[in-house]
Amino acid sequence: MRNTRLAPYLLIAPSLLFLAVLFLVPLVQTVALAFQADGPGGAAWSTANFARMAGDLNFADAIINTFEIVVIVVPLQLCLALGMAMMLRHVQRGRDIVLWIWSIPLGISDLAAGLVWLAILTDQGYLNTVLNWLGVVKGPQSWLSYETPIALLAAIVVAEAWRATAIVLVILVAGVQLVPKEYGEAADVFGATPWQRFTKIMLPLLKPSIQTALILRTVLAFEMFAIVLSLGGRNFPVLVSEAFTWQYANQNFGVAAAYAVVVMVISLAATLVYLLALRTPPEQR
Amino acid sequence: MTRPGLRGLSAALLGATLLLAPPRAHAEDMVFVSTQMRPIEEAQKVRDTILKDAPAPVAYVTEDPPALPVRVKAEMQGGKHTISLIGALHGELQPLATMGALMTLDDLAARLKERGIPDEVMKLGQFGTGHQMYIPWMQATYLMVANRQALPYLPAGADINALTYDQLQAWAAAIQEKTGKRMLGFPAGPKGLMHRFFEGFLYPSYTGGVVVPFRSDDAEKMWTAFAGLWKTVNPNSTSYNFMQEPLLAGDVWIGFDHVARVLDALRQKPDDFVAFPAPAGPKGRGYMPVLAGLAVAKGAPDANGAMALIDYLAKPETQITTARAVGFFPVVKATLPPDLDPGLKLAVAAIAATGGAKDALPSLLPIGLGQKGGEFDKVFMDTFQLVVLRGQKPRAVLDRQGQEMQRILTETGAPCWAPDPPSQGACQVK
Amino acid sequence: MTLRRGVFLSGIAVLCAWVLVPLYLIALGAVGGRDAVNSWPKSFWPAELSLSTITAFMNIAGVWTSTLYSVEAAVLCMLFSILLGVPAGYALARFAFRGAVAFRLVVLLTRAFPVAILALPLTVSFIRLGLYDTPLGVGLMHTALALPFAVLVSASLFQAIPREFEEAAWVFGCSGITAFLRVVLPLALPGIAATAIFAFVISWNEVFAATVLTVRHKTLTAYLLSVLSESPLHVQFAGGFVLIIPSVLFIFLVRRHLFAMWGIANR
Amino acid sequence: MAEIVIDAVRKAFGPVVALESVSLRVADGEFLALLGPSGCGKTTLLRIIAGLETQTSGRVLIGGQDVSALPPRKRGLAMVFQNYAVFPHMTVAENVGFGLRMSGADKAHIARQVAQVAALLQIEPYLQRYPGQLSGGQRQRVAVARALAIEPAVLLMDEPLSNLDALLRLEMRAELKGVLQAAGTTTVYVTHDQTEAMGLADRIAVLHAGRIVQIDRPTDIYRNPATRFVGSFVGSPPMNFLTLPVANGHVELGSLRLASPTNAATVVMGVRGEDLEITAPGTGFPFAVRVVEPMGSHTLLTGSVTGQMIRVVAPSDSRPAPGDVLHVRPLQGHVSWMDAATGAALETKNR
Repeated sequence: MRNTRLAPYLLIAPSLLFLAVLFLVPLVQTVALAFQADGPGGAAWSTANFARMAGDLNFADAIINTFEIVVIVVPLQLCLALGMAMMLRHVQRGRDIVLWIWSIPLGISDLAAGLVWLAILTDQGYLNTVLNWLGVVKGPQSWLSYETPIALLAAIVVAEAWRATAIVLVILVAGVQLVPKEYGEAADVFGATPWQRFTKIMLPLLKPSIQTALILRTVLAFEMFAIVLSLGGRNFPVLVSEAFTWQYANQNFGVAAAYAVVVMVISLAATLVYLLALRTPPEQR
Repeated sequence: MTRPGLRGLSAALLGATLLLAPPRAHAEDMVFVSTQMRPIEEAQKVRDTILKDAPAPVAYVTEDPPALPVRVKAEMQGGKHTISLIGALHGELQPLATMGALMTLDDLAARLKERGIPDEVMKLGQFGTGHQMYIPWMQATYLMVANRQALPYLPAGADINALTYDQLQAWAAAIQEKTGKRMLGFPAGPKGLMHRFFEGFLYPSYTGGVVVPFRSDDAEKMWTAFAGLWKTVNPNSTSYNFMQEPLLAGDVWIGFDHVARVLDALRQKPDDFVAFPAPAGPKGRGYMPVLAGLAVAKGAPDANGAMALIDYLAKPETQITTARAVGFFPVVKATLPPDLDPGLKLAVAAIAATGGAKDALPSLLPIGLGQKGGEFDKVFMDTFQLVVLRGQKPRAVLDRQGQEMQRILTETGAPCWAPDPPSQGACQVK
Repeated sequence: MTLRRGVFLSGIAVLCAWVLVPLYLIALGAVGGRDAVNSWPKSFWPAELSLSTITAFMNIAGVWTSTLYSVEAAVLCMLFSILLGVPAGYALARFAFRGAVAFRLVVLLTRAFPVAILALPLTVSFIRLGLYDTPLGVGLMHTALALPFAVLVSASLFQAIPREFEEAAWVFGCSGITAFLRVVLPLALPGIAATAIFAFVISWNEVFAATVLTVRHKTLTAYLLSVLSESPLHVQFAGGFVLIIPSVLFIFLVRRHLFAMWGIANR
Repeated sequence: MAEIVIDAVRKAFGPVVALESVSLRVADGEFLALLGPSGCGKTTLLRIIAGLETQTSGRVLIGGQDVSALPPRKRGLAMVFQNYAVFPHMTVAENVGFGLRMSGADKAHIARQVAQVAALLQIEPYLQRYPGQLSGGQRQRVAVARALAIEPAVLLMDEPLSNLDALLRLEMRAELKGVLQAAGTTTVYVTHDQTEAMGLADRIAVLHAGRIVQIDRPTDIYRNPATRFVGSFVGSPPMNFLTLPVANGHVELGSLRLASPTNAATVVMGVRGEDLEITAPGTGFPFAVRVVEPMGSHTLLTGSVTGQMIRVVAPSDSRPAPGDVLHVRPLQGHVSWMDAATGAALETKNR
């Protein structure tokens, strides 16, 4: 192995170059675009885009809505996925099938997921049919209008939970598989209850997986867009849908970039928080 | 265990090599980009019926209005032209003409003279340059459609073809009172055309203009009145993109939309619905005629083919076929045959009633805003959202949004368009 | 069967239903046509099994071509992610080199950003480079999304293959490259194939970047996003259903590797 | 067939020195065991010979040719790995023929060779199976067969038996010795198991902390350890060491008075447990028994002498009780002396 010194660099060079071109360059461009505005005599540095963004009537709503979704959906998905992962450990027959069914939503786009739940939640949808049959409502009822913000939020939360719990589940199940059964058995021998086994043994050992899942889910939740558009339309602006509207409908790339910067800063901050809060000390690894 | 993986990968690689050479079988077809008749079912009708007898094979491609100038510009800069023919609204073609992206069509216009396109309509296609930049293609407008079940609730003495906004409100209120449901609907969803209602109907009807009186006292009164009307509007309206769906589903009984977006309801159940002009306000019956034109891109790969297609599309037979298929009406002299399907007949009658109303006040689509068209529309939608949906005081909102509108007009330098009085330089909000 | 076991099993069943019932309902919406969509109250059984809406949907011009563009972009994304990601993963797994930690960090950092947002400024560069509105451009953008996974997952795949296999190959007459091709690659192939399929799914489902970066050559998701909102509900449901089918199949194909992949990607 | 010469090979991983200037000569056809505790550098040395690791300085010669700069595939050697490294995606036959295929041998030759080594190692029934279907012992045979199939001049083995259970290890050891003796291959065998090294090797090189501390025939290593470390590492039970004061060139232990080879203040006396015989009181030194372990062939006694712990191998019929005080004495000529400070063996007159 004469050329070991150079080999790894040659191997990572293509991907590094790629990420530089398609990640770092647009990242810098986004920031630059966000902080530039057409002034007299071409583009000049300014915070005008941010001022327009902050002054827009949907901005506050978009921030609040985005955070509401993240704050509700992410913990909900984590609990749901933890429960499912724990249940899976006790499934003997048909584990493969159950696992497959539970991970199906992993492959479903948020656009499709939005449409799925739209079919259920429209005025003449299946939910109202069931509620009507139960006598809860009389006739079609609207859940997704601006007059029913709570129901709309709930609908989006449910759709998000339906679609994206699978990814948390997969990460957690993978993490659970790395935890030797003996640890739980040892705790069992020493008299731990099932709940104690879960909180004292499983949860701490799953910390790295939980961290990954939280980071990924949170970043993706900030990216949420098509599901909100299909269910809420303009009734439920979120940060990325606003970025999309500014770019696509309003054709104002600067304000769109400003939104993008906001989303990125929030995502990065959330990631850092998770990294610090869920740190595993090196001596415990 | 490695076998299936191997086979899978080699299959994928094989597939990839096949796909990397995408089919270019239709590459030679002339490309016709249109911002009209975009919904997939309509576009399908364009391909299957209207273009069926075209002189040469055509690739009909739809485009969101904001994306059209981006794409044309990209092709101009890249020097790689794919688009030959462009079909778009008057206001969407104007920035392209300004950009220098359109061929002049003076000869073609002269040749098509005998088709009987009214002179004032033909002249719109010159954008005041003295050269024909596009050939008028087809026209449409917006109208109202009501379920016959709603008719008994019509206020006493109201003529459905000469409705006022006050009567509309009374009508919807009566329905709400009797049925407990809000059965009036507007297409205020993300892809709906609600902004056109404000720009072409509500503002002219109440203020006689669009931009100049944007923040006038008349406008303030108008918004207050509209907020009152909205109390009778189905709350799902902010999700409606097309009114034909909620009309057919019975979610709403009375709806306003572009003719092409309600036509399906009329066609499917012509006996259930009536169509009629939009209401009138104190300053008249504002309405927005929609004129679509056909233009040939400069550097078009097949300019002659494009012109031949314009010729074909401007034939009376084709224009009638177009009207039958998608509900856009002829610009050339053509008599619609008596065997039109009943739904289309309803629409034709309503459109005729709109244009022919004594108090008709035509209001053009915004002109000269280029890429800022989206932001211009946003001003109206934001005002709507703030005043009507969030219940803010109209005065403060109008003052703020008025500044925003002025900024857009100043940046683009767009002069006023009808019904606002013509202006020197950028249109000014009073 | 004890009561506990019964509760447990019904819990499993409820969660399975939670995933499957919505899928069934959109399938109903997709086959029912306009009348079924507007009917009230809804029937939970298809009145008549007609595939007319779906076939009509698939016959709409643009659907097939955009499906083709989707597949094209997804295959490109898959190829790029693998071709770029596998060597980098191999380097991370087998060499201790200065900058390895930094490289890993850069790769991880891309996960801390909503990468799709970066499509916004890319429109400008892509127009200049002639990549705007091409499946290649979309494929490249999607590679930026999938590459971090490809790098980290292949690194862990290679880590799981004992170094001795490679050393044995060297001793018995292989060069570095032949040892990789004959011994390491065949062993990592199932995992790499799963990673590739995952990259495919990422690209297939991505809407935001695909919409922003294309005009005419829209991928299926982007096409549906732009036309569906202007289409009647039954067509929307048919579109959603069509989008879902391949994803479900792909997840079935990779289900065995999904967990191994993610478990190791944790690190 | 080839001779291996290791010339002042040194290996450092950053600041950590794994091997300090090791020199070694393995004769053509010789079986050399590299013996030492884990972390002593024996595997590193083997990997340097194989070319899997690059030495920091020094040279490796195989058959007189300097191979220091050659990649493994050009060194003409074969290797058996600790975890066998039998390729899981190839059948046993493909594994065994792998080296020959790589060298471009023709099919008939490969088939002949595979059949031959398969017969030698009794793996013919499994030739078409995949390694996943084999037991550990069978995989080990495949690994050896793969190495022998290319008829290497040099065979390197890295703890090939350590993953087998005790019984299988004993069986494979005998078999390996037979096969390798017949092949006459120059073999370097790394192990931390001293019985394996003793049983298999012509010579043993004992490594400790990156140095070769002794290289000798097995019996010499056992009898005359060069350092206190060798004595304690080779042999079971390990050699007993008693640190004793020196007075007038002698040490006194109970009623024994032995000549010390040094005049330093203290000296270490090394004596193996089986070289201590139980005698009548007054003739040896007192040994306070603490633990008695009957082993069948003998009884192992653990106890103390002048407060230092030693082990005595007593005949199997000897059954003292814990707490008894016995008297023992070393057999004539079976005492080693080590320097108390360095642990190095001291020359004795009565050798």
